[in-house]
Amino acid sequence: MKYAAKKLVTMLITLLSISFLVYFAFDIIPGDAALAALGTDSTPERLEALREQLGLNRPFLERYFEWLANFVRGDFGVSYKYKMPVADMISSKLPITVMMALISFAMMVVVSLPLGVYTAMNSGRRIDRLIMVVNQIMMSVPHFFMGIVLTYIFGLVLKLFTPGGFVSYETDFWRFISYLIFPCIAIALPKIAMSVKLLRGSCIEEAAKDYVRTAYSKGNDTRGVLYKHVLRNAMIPVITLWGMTLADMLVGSIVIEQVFNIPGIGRILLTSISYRDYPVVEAVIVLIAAVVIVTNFCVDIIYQIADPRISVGGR
Amino acid sequence: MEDLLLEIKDLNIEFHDHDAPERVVSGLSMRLNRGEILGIVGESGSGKSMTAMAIAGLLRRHDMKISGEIYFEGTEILHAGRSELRRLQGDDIGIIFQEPMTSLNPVKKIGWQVEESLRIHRPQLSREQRYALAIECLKSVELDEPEVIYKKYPHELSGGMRQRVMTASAMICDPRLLIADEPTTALDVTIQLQIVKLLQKLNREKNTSILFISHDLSLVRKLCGRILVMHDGRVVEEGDSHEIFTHPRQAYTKELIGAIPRMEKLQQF
Amino acid sequence: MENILEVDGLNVYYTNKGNILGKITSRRADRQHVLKDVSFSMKKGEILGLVGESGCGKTTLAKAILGMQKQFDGRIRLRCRNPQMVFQDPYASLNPSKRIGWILEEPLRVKKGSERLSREARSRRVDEMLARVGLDAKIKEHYPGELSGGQRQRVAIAAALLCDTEFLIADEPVSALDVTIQAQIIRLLLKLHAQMGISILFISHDLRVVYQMCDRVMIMKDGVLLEQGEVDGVYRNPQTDYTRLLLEAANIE
Amino acid sequence: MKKWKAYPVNFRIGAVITGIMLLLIVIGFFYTPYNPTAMDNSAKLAAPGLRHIMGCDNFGRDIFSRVLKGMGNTFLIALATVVIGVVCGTVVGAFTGYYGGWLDEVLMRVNDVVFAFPSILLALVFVSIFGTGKYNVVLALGIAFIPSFARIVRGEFIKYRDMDYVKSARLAGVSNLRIIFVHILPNTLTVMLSSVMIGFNNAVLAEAGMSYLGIGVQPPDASLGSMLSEAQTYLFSAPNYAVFPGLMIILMVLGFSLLADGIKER
Repeated sequence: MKYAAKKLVTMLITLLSISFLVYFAFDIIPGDAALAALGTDSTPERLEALREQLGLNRPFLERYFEWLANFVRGDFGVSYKYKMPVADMISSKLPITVMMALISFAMMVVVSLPLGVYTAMNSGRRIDRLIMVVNQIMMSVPHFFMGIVLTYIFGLVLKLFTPGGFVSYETDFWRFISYLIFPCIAIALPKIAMSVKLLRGSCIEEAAKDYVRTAYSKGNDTRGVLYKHVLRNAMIPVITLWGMTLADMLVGSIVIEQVFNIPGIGRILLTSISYRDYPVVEAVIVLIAAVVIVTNFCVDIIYQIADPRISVGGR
Repeated sequence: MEDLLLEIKDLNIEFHDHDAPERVVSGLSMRLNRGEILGIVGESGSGKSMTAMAIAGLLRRHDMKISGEIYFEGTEILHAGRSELRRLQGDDIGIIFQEPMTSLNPVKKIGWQVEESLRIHRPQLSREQRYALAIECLKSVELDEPEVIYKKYPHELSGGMRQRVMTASAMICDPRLLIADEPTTALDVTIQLQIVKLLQKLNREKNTSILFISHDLSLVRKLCGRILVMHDGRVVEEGDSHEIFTHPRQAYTKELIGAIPRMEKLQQF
Repeated sequence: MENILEVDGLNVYYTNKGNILGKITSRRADRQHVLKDVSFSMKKGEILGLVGESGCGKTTLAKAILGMQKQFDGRIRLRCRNPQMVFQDPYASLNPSKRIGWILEEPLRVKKGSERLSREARSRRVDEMLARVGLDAKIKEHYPGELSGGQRQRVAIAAALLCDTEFLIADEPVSALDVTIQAQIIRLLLKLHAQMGISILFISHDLRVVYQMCDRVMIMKDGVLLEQGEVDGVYRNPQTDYTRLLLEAANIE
Repeated sequence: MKKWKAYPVNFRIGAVITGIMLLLIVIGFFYTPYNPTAMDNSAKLAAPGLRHIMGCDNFGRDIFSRVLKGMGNTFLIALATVVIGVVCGTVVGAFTGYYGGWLDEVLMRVNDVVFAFPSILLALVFVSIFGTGKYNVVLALGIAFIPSFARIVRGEFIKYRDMDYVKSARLAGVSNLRIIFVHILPNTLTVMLSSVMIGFNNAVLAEAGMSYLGIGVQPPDASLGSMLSEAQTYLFSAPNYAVFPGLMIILMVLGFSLLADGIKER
């Protein structure tokens, strides 16, 4: 338990430092926030009034803590461009991106586990070499290009889904999910290839270790040794990889939103970047970083359960 | 005749994974009676461990050429099928290995690993019966507080304790033959002594015949009644352990015995 | 003959390092008392045996003497500027990616100021040392990976002696070698000791090897020096049960 | 070079693919069949044929020439990113791994922070502050890649710093700096080489992603990613416009990853 507490503390420290860094980065921006909001033709007095109103003249630390306090309470400030609270803009969009990341993650786990074990069991045979070749190619395909290919084949040619026919979960939850299938496949495929390769390599490496020889010496058959001994040990590096890929999937879904034009968090992030609408950019980035860090924290806990050798000392 | 437990006739093992075939064991024959402790001694690369693996049925077959016969209680096991071998492994034949650090599954508890042979060969036993047998077996290898050790993980135990756990997991089905492949090499001197005494006790109490494999001649002499000296895959000399030590016949045996650091000052040059 | 090494009331504590958080929160009780009041001295040119099993603190003691273990209470006085050490595992004691010639020239290459040697002088000294440890000069072209355990230990010894040291710690130098090779390395160490007058702290768990090598011996268990004295004295009438157990294990009647 | 056959098969395939790619890139620097930015109204969305082997885009520009230029840009950006990542990562990793202590703690915390940001996200932040364009992309990705290299190098240095031969070197009076760069670094090269390859692939994919999002290489400069985003609107009428740039990215990454595996196996 002490391990979890320690990890929790480091997680909070990291979260805090990220929010500080992001806020600090957006505070020292060359462009003046007020100017961006009111445009170049407004008079200096009105600029000064806005700066005063937004409290931009107060010392940096004071503004940071106030921003942080609001942030934690769910008030992410006001968007320069749309003059509406950032929270409202984001609240409907974030679940879409997070849902896409979760579906892709589930796909990865469900597909790569059996496939990885299967190739490890048949390592060296033709089927294994074939899967490895496909794997190698899949790992080299950028997921947005995969999205384009899927759109072309399944959307335009086979018409299994209408490209651009996104339905929000408020209106029809199941059509919302069914539309997400192909984008999630595009995100998941390269990650599936990676975890199949790692799981296969890890199984083969563990199978050569001494404790496997001991297992055979007790009369276990190959299947028994694999499931009772090898897999448990082989999964440890895979869990670490999965923890890291969750973060990539979040970012991946931002890119894939453009391919399948899904109005998720990514769309807002990109538009607000081009409009230099900093409160929105700040909020989105800190939120995504928070989701990433929380998942890393969960992975660390699962990691500790999977590998009892991890003591308080940590990795 | 009926007290002959194990007989090996003209065993040859050749490796084919490199370009030239490499003969690791050639023309090895030996016999082991019930309740006897036989020592196999030789330096690294003499083929002693390969022989042990052949008896325990743990040789990977595909990149090897193996000939000769091994009879265990009259049935041939060298060329036996996987399923037939599995019936013996862990039940009638137990084996402990050299590296206690890596020979136990790091992510499974000690109790689970000690009971493994029971789950395979004694399916009719209930969980409680298995637990009781495991605790009793951990006691028999002189591990104190077996209930505590039962719940621990391998990395929480010392090398000596792990070797005792290995012995317990090999002995739990009361095998007729226990193969000890350099069990003490990775341990401290005082712990080596305890392991040797433990094997002697198990042999006395359960009449388990033991095949003790080591490169440490003085250790083998303390434990084994008969000794086989191996060099480059061949049996160079065989005989009663006292006989071998007092007047060795082969040059290599003499060299081995001569190399044991003795209690007199080495001359300087 | 004055002493080359004096150790007085040496105490070393290990805290579970972990990160900064670990250091702050570890109370005094957490700290492991690795060496307890160790005191002994070594005369110049003597071979002193140190017998102990894994975890008895002998490696920590060696580190303290060599200055690699900074935090300790008590006093260590070593009359040798550049003490050297030979290790147990022949596979880890030589840089796998460098040729033997390069490895042996390294201690000479780093010499500063007056002791600086030209390339020819360096290679002559290396050849001379190789001969001394019984290796052919051709070995300089090879990589450690191509050498046997015995050859590697000889190279490690040569590298240590090329630093012109008078004090050498040999930490279980022969335990990883085959029995027949062990005897050769022990003879080599004795010969070098006789020719070059270097003092050796010989660490081993094997009482028989210590008997062959050392004049005096110290028995250490769990950080405490149980006994020390002339080898014959200690072996003939051991004071503690642990020493008796060690003697029995090495079947010294 | 050992006999060609002696290398593992994936290494050989990888070498062939990478060789072709590098050849195309080098050619692309000096010669392209057409001027990549020249528009030809008569050839709008022309299908692949003799005159334009990869066809033309919606402005009538020759896709093959733009692909060559695009590959060049992507390659240079990825290379620069990896160089920044490797150089800084190695220095950070070496010193934190070798010395440990508070320096290690501080830098590792910073590493965790940067590591929490997937590379594209960090690049997004960077670009939104300092604006788009090649140099910002290189800087953004470079910084984002430092933590992963630093971690790998740190792991190796922690493993090697307690090795006996390093202790002997220290006792022989070798300075810490010399130990780090002469004694330990050469032994870590094989591990670093394969992670450099993987890093390069991630850089190529990240750059393509950013250009696709329009925050990487800016038009009229050609980048495989930006070509793909333009090609998407003409997917039905001119699929070739999307296929060729995508194919080039895949081949580049595939070639390098096969090389990386081959090196690991050797």
